[in-house]
Amino acid sequence: MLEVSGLRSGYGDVTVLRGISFSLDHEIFAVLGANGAGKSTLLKTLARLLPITGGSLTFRGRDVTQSQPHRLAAAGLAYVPQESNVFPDLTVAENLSIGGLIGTRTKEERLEELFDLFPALSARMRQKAGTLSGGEGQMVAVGRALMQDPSLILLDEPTAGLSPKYADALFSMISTIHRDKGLSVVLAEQNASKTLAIAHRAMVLNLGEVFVIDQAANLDTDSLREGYRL
Amino acid sequence: MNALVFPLQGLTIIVCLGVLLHLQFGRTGIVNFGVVGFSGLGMYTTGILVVNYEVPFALALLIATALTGLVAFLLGLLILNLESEAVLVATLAFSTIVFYLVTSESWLTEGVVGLGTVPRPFDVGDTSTSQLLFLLVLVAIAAALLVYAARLQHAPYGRLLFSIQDNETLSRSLGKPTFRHKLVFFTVTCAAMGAIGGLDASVNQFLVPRLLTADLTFVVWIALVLGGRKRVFGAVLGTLLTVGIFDIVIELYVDVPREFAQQLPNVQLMLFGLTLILVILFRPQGLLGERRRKPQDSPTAESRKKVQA
Amino acid sequence: MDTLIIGLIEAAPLVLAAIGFTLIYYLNGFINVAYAETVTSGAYFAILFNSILGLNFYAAIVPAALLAGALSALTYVAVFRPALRRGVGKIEMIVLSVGLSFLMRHAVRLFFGVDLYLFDITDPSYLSVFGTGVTSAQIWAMVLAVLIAVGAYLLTYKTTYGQQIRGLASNADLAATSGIDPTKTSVLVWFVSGVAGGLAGIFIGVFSFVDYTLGWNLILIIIMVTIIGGIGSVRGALVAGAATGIATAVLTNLSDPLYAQVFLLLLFIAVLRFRAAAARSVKTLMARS
Amino acid sequence: MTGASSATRPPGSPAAGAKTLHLHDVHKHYGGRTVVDIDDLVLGAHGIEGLIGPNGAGKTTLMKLITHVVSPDRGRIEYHSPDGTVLLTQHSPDAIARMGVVKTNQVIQDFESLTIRESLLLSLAGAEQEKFYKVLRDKAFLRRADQEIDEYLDIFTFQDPDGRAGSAGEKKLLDILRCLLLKPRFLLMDEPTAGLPQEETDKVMELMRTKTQETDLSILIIEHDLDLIWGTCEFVHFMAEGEILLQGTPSDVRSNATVAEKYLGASHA
Repeated sequence: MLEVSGLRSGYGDVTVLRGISFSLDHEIFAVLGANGAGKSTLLKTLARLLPITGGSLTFRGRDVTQSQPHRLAAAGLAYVPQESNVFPDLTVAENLSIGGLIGTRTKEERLEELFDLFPALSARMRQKAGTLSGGEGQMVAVGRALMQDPSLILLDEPTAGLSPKYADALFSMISTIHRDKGLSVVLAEQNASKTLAIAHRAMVLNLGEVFVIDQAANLDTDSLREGYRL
Repeated sequence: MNALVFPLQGLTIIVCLGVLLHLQFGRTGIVNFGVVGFSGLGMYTTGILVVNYEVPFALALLIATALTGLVAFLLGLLILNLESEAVLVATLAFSTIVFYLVTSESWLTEGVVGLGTVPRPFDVGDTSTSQLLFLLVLVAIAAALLVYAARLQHAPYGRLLFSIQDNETLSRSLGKPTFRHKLVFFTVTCAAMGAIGGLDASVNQFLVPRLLTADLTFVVWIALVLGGRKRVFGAVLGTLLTVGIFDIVIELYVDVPREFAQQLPNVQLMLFGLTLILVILFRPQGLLGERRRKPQDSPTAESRKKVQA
Repeated sequence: MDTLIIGLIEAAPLVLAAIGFTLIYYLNGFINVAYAETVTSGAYFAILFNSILGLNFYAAIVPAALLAGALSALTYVAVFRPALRRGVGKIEMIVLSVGLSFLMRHAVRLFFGVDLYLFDITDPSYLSVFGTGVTSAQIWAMVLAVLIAVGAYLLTYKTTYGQQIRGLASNADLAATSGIDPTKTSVLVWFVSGVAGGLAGIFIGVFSFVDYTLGWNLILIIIMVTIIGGIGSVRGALVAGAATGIATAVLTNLSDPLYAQVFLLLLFIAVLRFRAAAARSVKTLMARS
Repeated sequence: MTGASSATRPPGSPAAGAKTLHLHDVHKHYGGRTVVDIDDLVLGAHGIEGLIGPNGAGKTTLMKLITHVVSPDRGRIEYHSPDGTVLLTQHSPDAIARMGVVKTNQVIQDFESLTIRESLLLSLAGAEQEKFYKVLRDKAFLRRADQEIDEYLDIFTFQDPDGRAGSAGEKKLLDILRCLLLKPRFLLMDEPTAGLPQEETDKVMELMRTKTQETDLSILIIEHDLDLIWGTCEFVHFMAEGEILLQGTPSDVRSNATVAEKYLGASHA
């Protein structure tokens, strides 16, 4: 599904990622690491929002190293940034509608499926997304991405700042969409324990480099602590 | 020779305003889109005082300078801590107000009829000699402004101004009271624009509101941007290539067919616009480019280099 | 009462222009001074169809406005998009638009000269509204201004295009990763804003005359009105653009342009200072922990 | 408002010993989200202190509140130095810098028109030098300044000190040196080593240790490279969700279960 090889990227002349390689199948793939490890930078780069200064990126068999973000979206990659992940001035309905620009199925059909996942959203459709609480905002953000009918979804710390209740709901929702909709997921999280509980494999980043990639079950506390420099 | 003196006076005025704009925009990052407002205020104040109230020219010029400075101070106080777009719009609006003021308050300014005649600041008996001397005075003032701008390159104050332009927040975090510095510098440079305008009153002698349209502001801007806004001689080069070529070379030395001659000022402004587009797209730093870096002129830096060599 | 009605009528094109200008500022985030020439171009296109080709005035409006829209989109594709791609700064973008404005304005002058053109309206019927005489063209201007304002509102708030425009304006990165093609959407915005500007130019021309400084004389007011109106939301600009436009027109009629201008400048500074104080708390939002 | 020496100080008994920052009931929220919520916190009682915590803990905002780049919703931030006590929340960011409370930047900040040396000269020039009419060479100032600058240029390697800072590392280092030349008395460092080569990081930290030992400088460091925190700091504040949850020596904090829980999640504690 996604091939990443020797990826280098960063902001301006600051290199953050120094050669990241991994490949992704039909799975939930966790990206772990302390803050500053490069998780967000990696996801942003995968969504093609940051210039790639080295290495290559292949999505569904096509080289997309130089693709524009909206083309990648059309090819089936959805991205939920950590911050500013909704259009604040637009209503919830409009946010979801923008997600529905891609794909062939009707918006109504997709909305119905979405309401099954997030029943709470249907009551909020006319509200401006910027006025929602953290948890609801996060649902809209993920919902907008799901409306794209993607085959791969990149989630950047979706549970950051959420109460444990919302976070748990979100984690189980991620499992569900993977199982029922057949989506592949790249999930960047700082909170390792809950993430590893739902992920198949995980990668720990440390200061812009891969510290370890392994089956989620194989990552024990010691190796995590070492990876996080705790 | 005599035919050259008047256009050269005008050209020197543009150079002076260009250097002042370099100090404001190129060095400090203050986007003054109302150059003609400040020079125009100085021009008409000088003119009114000299013509209507028979104040001696030197005193009138002094009052005009102070008044322009005061107005700039008050305006700066209100706008200089707003973002640069707001400064741009407000200064442009200010210059429009000065234009309307001059047009509508005809009891004072004679409006569109025109105010005249502003005499030359001095008369040595012979008109053409006086004119030539006046040109030399203007050139000396332009030279003084250029020397000042050049000295700033290596003065702490010059570095401070650059720091405000580049990153005002960072400059503040290094303990620099940036707003106060901007306000003082804006006041001083605008007052100088007023003084230049006062001298320009004497160049034009007969003052009409048409002298105060925004076109003058943009001619100065085009000259500076074309030459290189961060470079001391940017305004000089830019003025020579724009106003110099059109108002002097073509006007005086090229035999333009009569039916085309009428269109010349129009074509000139059209080409100025085109130039501005091309410069911003292809050479935004201007013809002179980025500032070249000479080794720092400091005693120890030089001596250290010698030791190393 | 007279002045109010005249004010309302004169404000109509101003509001149209403010809407068009806002759309561009809202989307691309820079002050497009060359919008003045879009306004002017609408008037000249209409003159071309009306007095030169002899087309009925009301029939001339449509192609003229469309051409103004096309011209506006062309300036985006040929000048502004390349500049934005090169990462030209905010202030340099304005300087660039000033350059384009000079080029276009004086090109118009080269072709049409400094003559004043008048529209040829075959049956200018005079009506009386609350005792004030107005022409049918003026009524049409009002009606069209209202229609366009409503249309612009519907476009931005009730269509998927509008969602895309607002999405792109509020968060360009998120819009792109949601599959919105930034180029297509931008061209659409520039076209629509050009149509609005062109219509504004036509009606200003109807009320007085058309010459090459038509848009230029207005652009500063348009800029100030739109910024005062609250850039950042089309809705806000519609409402405040209308209100300020009317206020300015009334003021211009009551006193001379000098005081209207002074009033506008003071209002502009006051609003921006107030907003800057509010923005300081917004700016701190960016402060990441 | 001219230079650190004349910064306004309310009368008060000079506190004995080093400089500290006291935060009382400092609260900051954006929208509905609380970013910083501190009851009572003393910073700077030890030479080099660390401030750590997971993403979104409010660390940078805390530093920005101290330098008053961000205004708190409520609360008092006092700066105690041997010269007296100042309420920082009543002063502008530039005045606070002149008092000696200085912050380095997490995101690279630079003056693109200035060379490295000019940038450092900017730090050294005070209000006496920065007058618009002063354009003649001030040899005495330059000699003094160059000496000070050369001391640092001897330690750190820049490719061309008379050119602009090239790499991200050079800019980052320059940012730190600019702050040091202000002769700060309380230095806040926001991720000083991000983008800095290891070699230079070591030199910076070595210099910081020397400075805190030889002068009365206090330092607070935010750093994601926790190895550096454990190795350099004498005292560590652990922050999460806007609150200070733990304080203590590096080994105390490191072994505390709360820290691992906040970083890794409950079951990995």
